[in-house]
Amino acid sequence: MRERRLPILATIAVFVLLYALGGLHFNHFLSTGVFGNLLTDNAFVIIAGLGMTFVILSGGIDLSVGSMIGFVGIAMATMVAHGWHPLAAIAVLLVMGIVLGALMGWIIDAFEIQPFIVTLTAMFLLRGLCFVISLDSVPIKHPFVEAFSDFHLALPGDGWLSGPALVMLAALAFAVVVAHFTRFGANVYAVGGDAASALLLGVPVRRTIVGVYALNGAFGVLAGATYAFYTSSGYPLAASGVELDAIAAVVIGGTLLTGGVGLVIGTVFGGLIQGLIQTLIIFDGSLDSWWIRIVIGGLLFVFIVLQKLIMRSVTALGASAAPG
Amino acid sequence: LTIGFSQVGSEGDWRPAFSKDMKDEAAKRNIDLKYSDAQGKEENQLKAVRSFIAQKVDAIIIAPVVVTGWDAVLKEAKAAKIPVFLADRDVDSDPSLFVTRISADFNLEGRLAGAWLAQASKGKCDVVELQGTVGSAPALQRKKGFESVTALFPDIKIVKSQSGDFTTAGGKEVAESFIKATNGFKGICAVYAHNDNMQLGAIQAMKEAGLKPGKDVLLVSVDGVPDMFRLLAAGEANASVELKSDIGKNIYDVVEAYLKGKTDFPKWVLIPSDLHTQADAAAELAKRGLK
Amino acid sequence: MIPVPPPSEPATKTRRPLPAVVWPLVALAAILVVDGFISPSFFSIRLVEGRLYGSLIDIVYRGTPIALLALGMAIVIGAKGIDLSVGSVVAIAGAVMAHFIHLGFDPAVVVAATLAVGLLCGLWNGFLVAVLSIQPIIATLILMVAGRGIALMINGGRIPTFRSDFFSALSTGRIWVIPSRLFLVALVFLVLWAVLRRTAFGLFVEAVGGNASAARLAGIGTRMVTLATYGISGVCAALAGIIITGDTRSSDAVTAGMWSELDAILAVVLGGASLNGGRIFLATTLVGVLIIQSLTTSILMSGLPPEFNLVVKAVVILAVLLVQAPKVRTAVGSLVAAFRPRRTER
Amino acid sequence: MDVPARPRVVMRGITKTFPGVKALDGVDFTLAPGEIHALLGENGAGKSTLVKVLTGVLAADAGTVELDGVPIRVASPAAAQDLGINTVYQEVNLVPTLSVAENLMLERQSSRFGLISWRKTRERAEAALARLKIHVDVGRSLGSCSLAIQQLVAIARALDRDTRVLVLDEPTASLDAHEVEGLFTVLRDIRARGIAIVFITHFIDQVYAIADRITVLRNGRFAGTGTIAEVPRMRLVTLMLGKQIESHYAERPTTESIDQTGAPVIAATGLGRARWLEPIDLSVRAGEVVGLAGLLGSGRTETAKLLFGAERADKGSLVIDGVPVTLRSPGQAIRMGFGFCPEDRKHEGLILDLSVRENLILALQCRRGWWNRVGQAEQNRIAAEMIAALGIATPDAEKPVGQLSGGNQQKVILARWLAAKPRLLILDEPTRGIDIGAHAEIVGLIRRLCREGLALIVASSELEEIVAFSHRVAVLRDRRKVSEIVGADITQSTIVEAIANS
Ligand SMILES: Nc1ncnc2c1ncn2[C@@H]1O[C@H](COP(=O)(O)OP(=O)(O)OP(=O)(O)O)[C@@H](O)[C@H]1O
Ligand SMILES: Nc1ncnc2c1ncn2[C@@H]1O[C@H](COP(=O)(O)OP(=O)(O)OP(=O)(O)O)[C@@H](O)[C@H]1O
Ligand SMILES: [Mg+2]
Ligand SMILES: [Mg+2]
Repeated sequence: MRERRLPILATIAVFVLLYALGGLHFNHFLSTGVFGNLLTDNAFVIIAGLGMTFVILSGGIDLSVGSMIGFVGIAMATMVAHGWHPLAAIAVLLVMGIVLGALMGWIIDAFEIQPFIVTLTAMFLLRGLCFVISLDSVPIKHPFVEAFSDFHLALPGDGWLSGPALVMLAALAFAVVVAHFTRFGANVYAVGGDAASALLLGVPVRRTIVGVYALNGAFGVLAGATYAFYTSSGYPLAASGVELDAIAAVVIGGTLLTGGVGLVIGTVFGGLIQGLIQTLIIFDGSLDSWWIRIVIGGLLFVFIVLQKLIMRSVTALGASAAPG
Repeated sequence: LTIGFSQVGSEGDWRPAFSKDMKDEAAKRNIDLKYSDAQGKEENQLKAVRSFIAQKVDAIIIAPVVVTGWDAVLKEAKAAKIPVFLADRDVDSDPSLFVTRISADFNLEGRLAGAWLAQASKGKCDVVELQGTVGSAPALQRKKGFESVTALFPDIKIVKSQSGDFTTAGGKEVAESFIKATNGFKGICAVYAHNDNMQLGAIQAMKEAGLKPGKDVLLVSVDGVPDMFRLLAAGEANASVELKSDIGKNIYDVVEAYLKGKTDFPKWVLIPSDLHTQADAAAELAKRGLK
Repeated sequence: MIPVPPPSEPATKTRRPLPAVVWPLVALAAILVVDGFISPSFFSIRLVEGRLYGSLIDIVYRGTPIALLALGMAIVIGAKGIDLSVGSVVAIAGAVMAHFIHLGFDPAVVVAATLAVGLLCGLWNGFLVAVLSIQPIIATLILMVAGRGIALMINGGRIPTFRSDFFSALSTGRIWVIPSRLFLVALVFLVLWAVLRRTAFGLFVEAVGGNASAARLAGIGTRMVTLATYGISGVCAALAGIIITGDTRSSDAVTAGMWSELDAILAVVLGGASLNGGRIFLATTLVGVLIIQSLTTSILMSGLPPEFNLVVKAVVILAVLLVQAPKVRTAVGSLVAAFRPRRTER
Repeated sequence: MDVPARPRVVMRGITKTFPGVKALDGVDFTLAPGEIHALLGENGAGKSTLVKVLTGVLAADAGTVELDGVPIRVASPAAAQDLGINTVYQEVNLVPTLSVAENLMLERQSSRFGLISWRKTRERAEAALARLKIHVDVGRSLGSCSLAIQQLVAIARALDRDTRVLVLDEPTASLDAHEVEGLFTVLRDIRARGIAIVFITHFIDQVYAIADRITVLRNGRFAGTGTIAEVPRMRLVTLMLGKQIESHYAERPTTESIDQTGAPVIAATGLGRARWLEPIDLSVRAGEVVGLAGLLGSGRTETAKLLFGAERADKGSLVIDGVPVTLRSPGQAIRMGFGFCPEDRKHEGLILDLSVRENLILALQCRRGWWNRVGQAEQNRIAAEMIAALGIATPDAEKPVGQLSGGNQQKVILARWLAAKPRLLILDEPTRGIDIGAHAEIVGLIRRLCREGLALIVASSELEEIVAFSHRVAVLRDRRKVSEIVGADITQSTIVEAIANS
């Protein structure tokens, strides 16, 4: 068990280190305001990342989540514009997301087509549907949405937890329970570890894969709804490339892309670290456009190497402390 | 004085020039400019604006990626008593949440291009359109503005329209396929491109297909980047609506005036757009010290 | 104890299935036939300005950058890697190329410098994967993010344009009536094929992709092999960068090769390879490229409003994937078989 | 034929064809409750395939299966488990990334309020292992356990559940005598409870130690069945192979082949690695076979890997042909003329998607380097030669090696090294899963190679075969060399004594 917690501990250590560094360097950085922003601004990526965690744990990958977020936003905005209640729209879209996810899972497993490609197709399809629905961005004007975006849970200091942040925390709790305390969760780990063996051990592999992508579809819709609430609008180009952010969040959180290894909580820190990197750059504010990109890449690199170093030294320490 | 500036990104020729002007002008005026490049993503802009608020800057300038989605953070800025100014693109929020917008009018650019074409073709023309990125505000507005004029002329028709993503390569590829589909631009009288970069690509495609750009086909586009002026001067393009990039001074003037206590701004400080043709291209090049 | 008849003839052989190459070709042919219906002049090829001209030529011509990327990608994927950075390497290569042209260097020097930078980028990826053992997607994501920044920096934030007869000839020129860039792809294909199949490299890559720890115990220097695959991919991406940049005679750091990594990966998969590594199919990868490019070209030709581009692309790709999947074919086959006897009974 | 009154399982006319091979051809099989039924046959005879049809892994092309008189159609392994058919498959089929407890309790975790209670689940896992007298940290990830432990976990899992039929496909392949005895005790116990057990093995002794009845397959066909008493050993072997074999085991190897003059091919002094192996002294001369004996986890695999450079030593020194050398990688070892057959063929040995031919020439190609490719004609020749020499059952050399039967896969790894013509060959459990015919051939092969001047280090759990070919035996315990037995002193009892005492 201990060996499995190591990557996540390393991730958290690097997060704290990076945060402390920012605090030393910039005024106003060590405030609950910045921390609250971090949770709010990255909530949708993290929610998408939670679904992605299941997919990656099962040995798959999902490239469609960015398009899914855009699609949910524009579809919801259009529905609300036609008089739907946002929650009703979400409910309908949730069903759609689950069905689409399940369909992808079924194609992946039944026809043995690689997840990368199936979800890439879904990525094109959903983004294309965004354009078909509307080329313009569509505002969502509804009392419920306004109430949601005005809702604040004050933190000590100048910060607060916003609606998106709370949705994210609730989604996290749900994901942790599903991944670590249900048979379905255990089966996801088994399938990702070795699908052929899992089948021989009696795991219903087809059902698990379909379930994973359906669940991911639900998280995708939730991320899309959070994003739509967060921006009070739908925009056909919204969240393009977010799938890579979500994948990066999962992997930085210590989950292996080969499947079977990782913890849900890691994804949250993976997402926060990416947000933190951006916040540091914005606080600095003196970089040229190109340096911004280079520094994001560079910090990503530094972080990953740091994480490896921490893991290596902890393993070595453990080795000398407790042989055998 | 500390000002946060959230820029869309650094795509094309026009925007980097705009960013550079903003920085140079800030340095001239001793403004501590916090510059953030959103790489074309709305979520990055929202992060930037929230961070500016947390940093307690004196004013925030936003060149928005999209028109929607700004209510929440603008309210936060207002609560923190930080004035917000818009540059370039618009937002559809409650106007009381920002001070003013300082920019040109995309729709007007489209109308200018349309008007020029109507006049140059005497109201009779089959047009091929190279659209900008699908769904982006300039693409939508330039299309709408252009069509609002051409709709007045029954014999002006857009016969083909595809997206070239605002890039030279995209413009070239789309133009090539149009040339093929129309058998060498037979019957086509004009190409309208939503920006100069795509038009540059289209011009290359025409040359490679043995056509004479600017002569066989009329070419009109938007932006007025240096390369387009050169082509105009060389007679290989016909018209371009200039979108000025050296507008830093206009923007900072407004911001500084506001911070000094002036409040009665119009909600839109319009920066005029001019259309340039082969006639004045050489003079314009000389004026800008370009060759 | 029951005596049992002695074993007779050895295990009988059954019929082997059709080679996998057939299916990508079938898909390609289907798309082309549809194109023929959409645009009757689709198959016409004639000479314009001394070079071959027509939609079919256009597909091959426009497909070259992706083809170059996909050839490199096929090798990386063969070793169970993936390279998301190729699009950014295209941008970097373009920037380096424009920069060196502006410095007034000889084309040969410019090409050498550009390819060297591409190689360097590839080796960097390889270093992260092979030496630091970072997972390929994340390792190459780093350069994907930072690469465009590097390119922008070299370009000074602008889109430098240049004039160069050599690069125009290479990218948009022709040799005899055939576009010269096709010769480049052919050359790259032959070189890679020779490297893979005339040396032990191909076997080593496939072994590493199939089972890295077994390959190591069999004595393969897995690190060197991994480094080499990414290096090759980097050089291929630099070549694609030369073609793309030479095409428009300008280096656009932000959009050059944008999302092309996905097209390249898609081409490799359409060519029949598995992202789980272990096999390299160079020739069918090119067929995959043609499928993607003919799709793009047909959408452009068809006059469909651009908002439908992606939906059409998605539907067609899904159809192609399903046609190619062996499982679908067996399922369809058994369905057909289930219906056939009834018909004969009647 | 005395089929008991009510058989538990009746399989009739089972036929299964793979592309290019007819693995099963109208096979009948009957299994009674309360019996241990040995299913025997050469490598590739179709044993595993028959079992997989029974347990729902493979769908048969033809034939029927009845369980307790009811015709069944088993659609999946999960369905088989629900019917009470539990299986230990030939290759360890557990999930290496999961912990031991998670593997044991997959799909049967204890839950409370609908959520899994990991504490209870772990306790049950520990209890299940305790019944087999295994004590491991059940929280440890399975992949970090030795192959033997993995096999024991798989067995514990199969025993844990209410079972009507228990299928064991070569469960003892990586176990030593001690573990085997433990397993047999458990098997006798559950046989007494009326459970039907299918037991596949290549160890004839074990068949006679525990089985009640025997069914033999040959070339995918039913070759005969009968009680133990009805089939004496010689008859069984003839039935399986269709011919007689002579045993090599009686005679001891001669020492003439050993090159006593020059420096040893390899000599390790104090070679060790922290947490891995205590410093060890070992040397081998050309023409000499050194056996590595010991119990599970005694460090045989570790020794082999260290000597091959697959793991780097951090203590001690290595002298090769009289020259001190630091081994950094297997590649370096191979260029010095070493070869190594790992015990875990699925994960460390074969590249399952590559063809038999490609797997065969891999090591040779590595010796030659990147540029000097083994030509196509030469590849085909080597493949044909090796397939013939080791009797690898495959329709042709282009078949992906993953589709061969277990024993034939093992032969492919051996053949890979023979093709590379090494000077020192390190074999870790070379006869694991190999049928008696081939077993004898491999023992014969080891002797022949040694006569031809090869130096060999062979780790094995089978004392009988160690005695049969070793000139010297290093006995290991707790990752430490505890004694070395030379020449005529090598007998099974001296080795057992060395393991037990010291
Ligand atoms: N998935 C598969 N695809 C193709 N052929 C297969 C497959 N599985 C088994 N075979 C072939 O079927 C035959 C029987 O194999 P099987 O595994 O049943 O043998 P076995 O009796 O268990 O041998 P061993 O003692 O070596 O384990 C072999 O010739 C093998 O090559
Ligand atoms: N019966 C057992 N109970 C607990 N741990 C064991 C047992 N047997 C082996 N192990 C552990 O398994 C690990 C790996 O053993 P390893 O395979 O390296 O040894 P080995 O000598 O090569 O054994 P073999 O080759 O017989 O499998 C060791 O950490 C060892 O302590
Ligand atoms: Mg078997
Ligand atoms: Mg061992």
